[in-house]
Amino acid sequence: MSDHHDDLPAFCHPVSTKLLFGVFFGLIALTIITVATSALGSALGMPPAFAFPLAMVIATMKAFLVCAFFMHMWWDKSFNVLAFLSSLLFVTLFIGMTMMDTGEYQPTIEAFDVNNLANVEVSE
Amino acid sequence: MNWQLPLMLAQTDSSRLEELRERTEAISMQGTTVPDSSLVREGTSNPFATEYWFPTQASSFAGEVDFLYMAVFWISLIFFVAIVGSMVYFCVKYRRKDGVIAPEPSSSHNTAIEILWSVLPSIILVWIFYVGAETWFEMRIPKENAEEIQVTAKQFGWLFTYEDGDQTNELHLVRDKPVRLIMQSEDVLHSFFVAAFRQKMDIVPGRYTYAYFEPIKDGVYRLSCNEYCGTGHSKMKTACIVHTSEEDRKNNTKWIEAEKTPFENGQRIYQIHCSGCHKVDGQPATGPALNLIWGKNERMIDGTTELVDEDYVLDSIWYPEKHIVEGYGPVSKMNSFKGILDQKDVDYVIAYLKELKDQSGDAK
Amino acid sequence: MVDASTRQKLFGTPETNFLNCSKGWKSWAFTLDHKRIGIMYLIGVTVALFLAGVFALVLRSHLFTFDSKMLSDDMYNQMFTLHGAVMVFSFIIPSIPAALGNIVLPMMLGAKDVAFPRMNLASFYLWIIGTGCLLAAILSGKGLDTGWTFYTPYSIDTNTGVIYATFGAFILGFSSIFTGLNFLVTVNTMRAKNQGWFKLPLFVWSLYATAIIQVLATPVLGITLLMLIAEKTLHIGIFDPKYGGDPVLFQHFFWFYSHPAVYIMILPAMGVISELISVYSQKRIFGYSFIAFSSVAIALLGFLVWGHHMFTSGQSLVVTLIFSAITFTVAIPSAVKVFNWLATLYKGSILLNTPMCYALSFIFLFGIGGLTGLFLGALSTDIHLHDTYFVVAHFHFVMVGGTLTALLGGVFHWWPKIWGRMYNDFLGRVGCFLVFSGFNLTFFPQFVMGSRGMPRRYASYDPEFQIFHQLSTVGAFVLGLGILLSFVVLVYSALRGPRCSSNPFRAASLEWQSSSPPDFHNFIHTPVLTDPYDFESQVYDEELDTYIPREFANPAKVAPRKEPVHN
Amino acid sequence: MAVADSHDTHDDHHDLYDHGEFIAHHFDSAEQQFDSGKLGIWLFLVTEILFFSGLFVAYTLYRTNHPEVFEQAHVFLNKYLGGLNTIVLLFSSLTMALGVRAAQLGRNKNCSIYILITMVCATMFLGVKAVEYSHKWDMGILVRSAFNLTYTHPTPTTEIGKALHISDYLVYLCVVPALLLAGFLVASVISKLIDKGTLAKFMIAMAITVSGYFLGVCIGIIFMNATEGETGSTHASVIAEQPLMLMASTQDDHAEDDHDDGHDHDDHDKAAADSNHEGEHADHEEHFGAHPADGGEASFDAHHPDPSTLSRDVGIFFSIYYCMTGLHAIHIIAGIIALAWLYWRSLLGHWRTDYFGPVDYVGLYWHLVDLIWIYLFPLLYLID
Repeated sequence: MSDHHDDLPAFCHPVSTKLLFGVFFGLIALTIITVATSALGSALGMPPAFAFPLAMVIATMKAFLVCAFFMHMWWDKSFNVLAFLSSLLFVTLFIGMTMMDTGEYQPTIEAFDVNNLANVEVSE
Repeated sequence: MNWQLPLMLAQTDSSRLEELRERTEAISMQGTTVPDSSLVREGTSNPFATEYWFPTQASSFAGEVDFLYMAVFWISLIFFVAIVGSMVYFCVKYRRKDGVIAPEPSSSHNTAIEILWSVLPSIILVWIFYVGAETWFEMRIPKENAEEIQVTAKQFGWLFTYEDGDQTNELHLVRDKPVRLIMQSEDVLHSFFVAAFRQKMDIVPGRYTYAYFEPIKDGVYRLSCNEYCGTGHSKMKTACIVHTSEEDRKNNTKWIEAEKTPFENGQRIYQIHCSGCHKVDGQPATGPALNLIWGKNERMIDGTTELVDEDYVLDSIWYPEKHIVEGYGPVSKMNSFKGILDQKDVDYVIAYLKELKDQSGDAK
Repeated sequence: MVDASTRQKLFGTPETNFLNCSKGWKSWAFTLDHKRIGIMYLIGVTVALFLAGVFALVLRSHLFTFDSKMLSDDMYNQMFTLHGAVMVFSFIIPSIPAALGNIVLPMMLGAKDVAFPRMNLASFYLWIIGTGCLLAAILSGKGLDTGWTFYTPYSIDTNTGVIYATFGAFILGFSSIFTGLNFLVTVNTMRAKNQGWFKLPLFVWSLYATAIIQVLATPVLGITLLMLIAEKTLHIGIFDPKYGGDPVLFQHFFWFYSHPAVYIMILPAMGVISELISVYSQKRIFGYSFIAFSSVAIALLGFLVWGHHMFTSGQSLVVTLIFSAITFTVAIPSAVKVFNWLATLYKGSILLNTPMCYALSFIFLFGIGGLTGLFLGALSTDIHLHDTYFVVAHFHFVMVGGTLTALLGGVFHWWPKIWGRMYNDFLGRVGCFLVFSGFNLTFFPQFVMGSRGMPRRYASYDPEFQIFHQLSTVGAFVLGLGILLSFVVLVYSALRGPRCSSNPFRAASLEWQSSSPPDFHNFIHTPVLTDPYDFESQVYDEELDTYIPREFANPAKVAPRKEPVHN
Repeated sequence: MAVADSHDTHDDHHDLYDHGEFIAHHFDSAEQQFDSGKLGIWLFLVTEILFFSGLFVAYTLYRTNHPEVFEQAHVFLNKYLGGLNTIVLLFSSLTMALGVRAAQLGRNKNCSIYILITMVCATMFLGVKAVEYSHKWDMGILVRSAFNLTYTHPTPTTEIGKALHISDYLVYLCVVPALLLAGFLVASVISKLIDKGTLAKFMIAMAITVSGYFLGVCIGIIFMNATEGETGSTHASVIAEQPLMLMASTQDDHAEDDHDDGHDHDDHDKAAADSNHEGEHADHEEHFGAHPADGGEASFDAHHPDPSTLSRDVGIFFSIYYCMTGLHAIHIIAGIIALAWLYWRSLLGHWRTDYFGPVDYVGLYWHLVDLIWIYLFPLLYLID
């Protein structure tokens, strides 16, 4: 999709204006959709459980557009893409393990809160 | 009256431990049961364990922990001797002579041997993991009939509350009676650690943590805080006393309970609630020393002076923000004891303070 | 074949080199030359080592008797905190990568400099600022008493200079990221022509693996410390239980960085040892690809095991079990490395000079450090040993026995390259012996104490432990003496040592193809790409009294049996 | 000299033109230099993602463990303002991409125009953010320790605030940009006078950039008033959505107490911290959830028997909100500085078809900032 200019060096890939504007309008459309579903979703009968996954799917689509075309990932060296995507893997690992752990011991915090609030009432 | 003995409870030093050991031994001898030599149960006895290397095995799983420790120790030793032995042997045999570089031709790659020395240790590692995890489940998952003891840790002391509502700052247990500690912290992280039980668990503010064990050997053991908690971390030690029977436990804690003069009640409250921050030897700690303050005019941080009388003591215990003594500001580090100590308790404390003042005065 | 005068020009001791090509403090302070930045880093980490070493000696002296009154409890807590914080953040993490790596890595690739020289200099200045902030905690008069781990909620409650110190560590984190990022890019884009990944010296592989950790893990430390500062100043309620936060969460954040950071400390050391063992055995390293990939494997597995610092912290059972299982997998690549080093020694031509002595002590000490890790990885034994002196001994065996000996070995190995002068090998070996024996004396008794249940970070202890503490204290002073002696030997040789040739050890990696000291642009000629472990490619040149690549040698004069004795 | 390390070290890079060469001494070719820089910036973006990851972890955990709190809290966030800001940032990303394209083709003039538009969008974003922040501070929506919801806008006390009928906090937030604007205008006049044409151009562009902030503030106020009613009134439209908030219609002016400084909550926090977190606590809790909610709140009650825990956790949501958006705003500011440097170099006509690296690298950074916002927007504003 990049322009072909014979006089450009090999590492220079200008992206056509048409494509950039196309991506931009795509992004705007997705933003409007996500705000609209959030504001009107329940009115239109969308189950509330869908709202969050839908918002995340739309965000990921937007992120893909930005990465692939604005950030030239589509044409970039695969090593760079790999490096960037690997960071997401480590973030997932970080979130996953801590979430698993805190989820497990959450009852001990809730029990503590309940007892301590009860104590406060007794003392006052 | 010998009031000095219980005074040492707050920060149990070694002589205190010895004293307790003698005392409990004496009680055991008089008591119903004689220490039983068959206490170390079948399957937990450990041929490698030595008293030199480890503290006493006083909990049901201590033997298993030590077994794994010694097993790993021997495995490591074999590997270590093999590694260092061959290293030294090669260094002697193949050392460069007269500066002439002459390595003998030999292969620099062998996939078979690489795989071999990756897989063999892996098998041993899986075994170690398995044995470790098995014992650990025993250590972490309590039996249903376990006695529940509430543990409150704070800078820098312990408070144990038993099922019958009694409170001590030494942990009293009964042999062969499984215990589940329900632990909470009033301030920062602490950690419950009794080496003889091989059990350890952090105490995290804002939630409960639990520790479980079954003492199988009577005696007096060191209980220490194992997670760094501030200035007095190394002083946050107390005794864990395992009695041979429930009766013994009652008898043994009673010698504190029996003499119930207001002074002694006050002293006991001091031990449990105040001794972490206030000393009675005239030395300032987190808070001012308490032995000479009664009837004194104390300077406050705002420059005023306050007479230490009944009102002052009550205010200081219930509303610590009200009077802040010079040198301990800018804000009070003390939590309010309103709701924990009632008017009567405060009276006991006052009796204790008065007596302390007299005692110290006499000494001088 | 090249004529004698050209050889002289290429491999002899040059008139101008990177040390004397420009003069004045500005030529150092604003230099973009990786070698000069490396030397400044070396000086910097040495200062940090001495400072933290003094803290260590003070606290060991305090522990000489069980009821010592030498330090107050508060002072003791501040001493071990500063010892830990300065050692970890200012010394060990930058030591091998930023000091030795900076000097050697671009030369090993045949490059003129690292990819981003300005960033390299910025990294050094960030190191200075960060260390300054750490020490500002002392100068502020409040000290720092949280332990180097800054565990909440104590770090929020305490009145000491936590904000200075955390800000310092935050800055030091960026210094480390800059170094790592620079190395990753340099290795990727600046290798010599036709220098494939498997033609790289193993030190480069280990630095590459280290850099992966630095780039991926250190930012998490950054955000953790920022959140801690926010917690302390604004009370945002994420880590502070008083406001509904979760202290265990802080530990997750902290160890997500700090466990991989342990491998930032040890991986480069392993790289150095791979170089030393093969050069001083004059034998191709055994199992090159296994050592190379084990570095990367350790780096990646290192991200999966942080929870083993939290077995008793209130972490949930299932997560604890998973972390313990993964922890054991890290043992495999480490063991593979040790076995490969031994196999390299087999039938080698082993020269027992100072760097090699350090390499051999590394194997001994790292062996103990690694094997004692098994006790701590296994769940049941860890519950007993957690946060006792056993742990203290374990990580000192890895970090000091491992990293410090490797650093010293590496410094002795590349010292003639850096300064063009040779050190006194006998005194060097005496220093090594003192370091080795002092180290063992210091830390071995701590294993016994830990097994008997002596908790760490205790300002006073039970009398039964006194004998072990006394041995330990004596050992610490012997260790200190050994380091001091090595320091004197090195400094003296840099100033007054006899001139040495460009490649006295018959090493085959590219950095030895430069003159000693190297030219400002590293190489006067484009280096001839050789296999870094093909020692036969280096032949002895009588006129220059050094080894040079076969391509440059005079075929008539190659006399493999008449070689120099450097002892 | 090195040009590749574009915005990691903000040194003066233009000295390479003094040497008359594009390629730093240690690189062999323009391509090697470009590839190094590109890999470098990608790795830098990796560190940025992991840097932000800490906050995402905190967000995810608190959201998973207290889902109802997040649902209660988000109504204080205006999704239309958030949406507006999203569009502004996306547009800036477009102009940045166009700027990169112009640089790649060596069209320095076009490039400078695109970069200028990007910078104006960036400051506009900050302007809208300032309106949002000041609005929340007015209502006492602060970080956990200082959280003290009042639902009301206090009457402005500053002269400008009274005149324009805007929040005091907003006035404070405009002080620095106003000073900058004045400074740049003066600088442009001076540089014009001493005949530094390019410098004057640069200063004018900077002044335009800073005015973008005020444009953002204006648009933000208009949006805010359109969606939530006039400033100074209670927020009926918002509150109506939540039965819980109808309960707690405490009308006291607690928020006026800390009017001293919009940026600095230290006093308040210290007070909270110092009183051993007891007394102050109770105060806060009274405002928010001391009255148990009636009807429709059954599910909430099941989770938290006592509503006083709710207040605490709503505070944590806003702690996370301020951390995330604050750190993002800092990245925007850093981006503006980097863009200003690019603008200066575009004016000097540095970009050529074989040398456009810095624009590309800063562009990548700018898109990453956009990318993070793309996720922050639904996570913080669109949770129901």
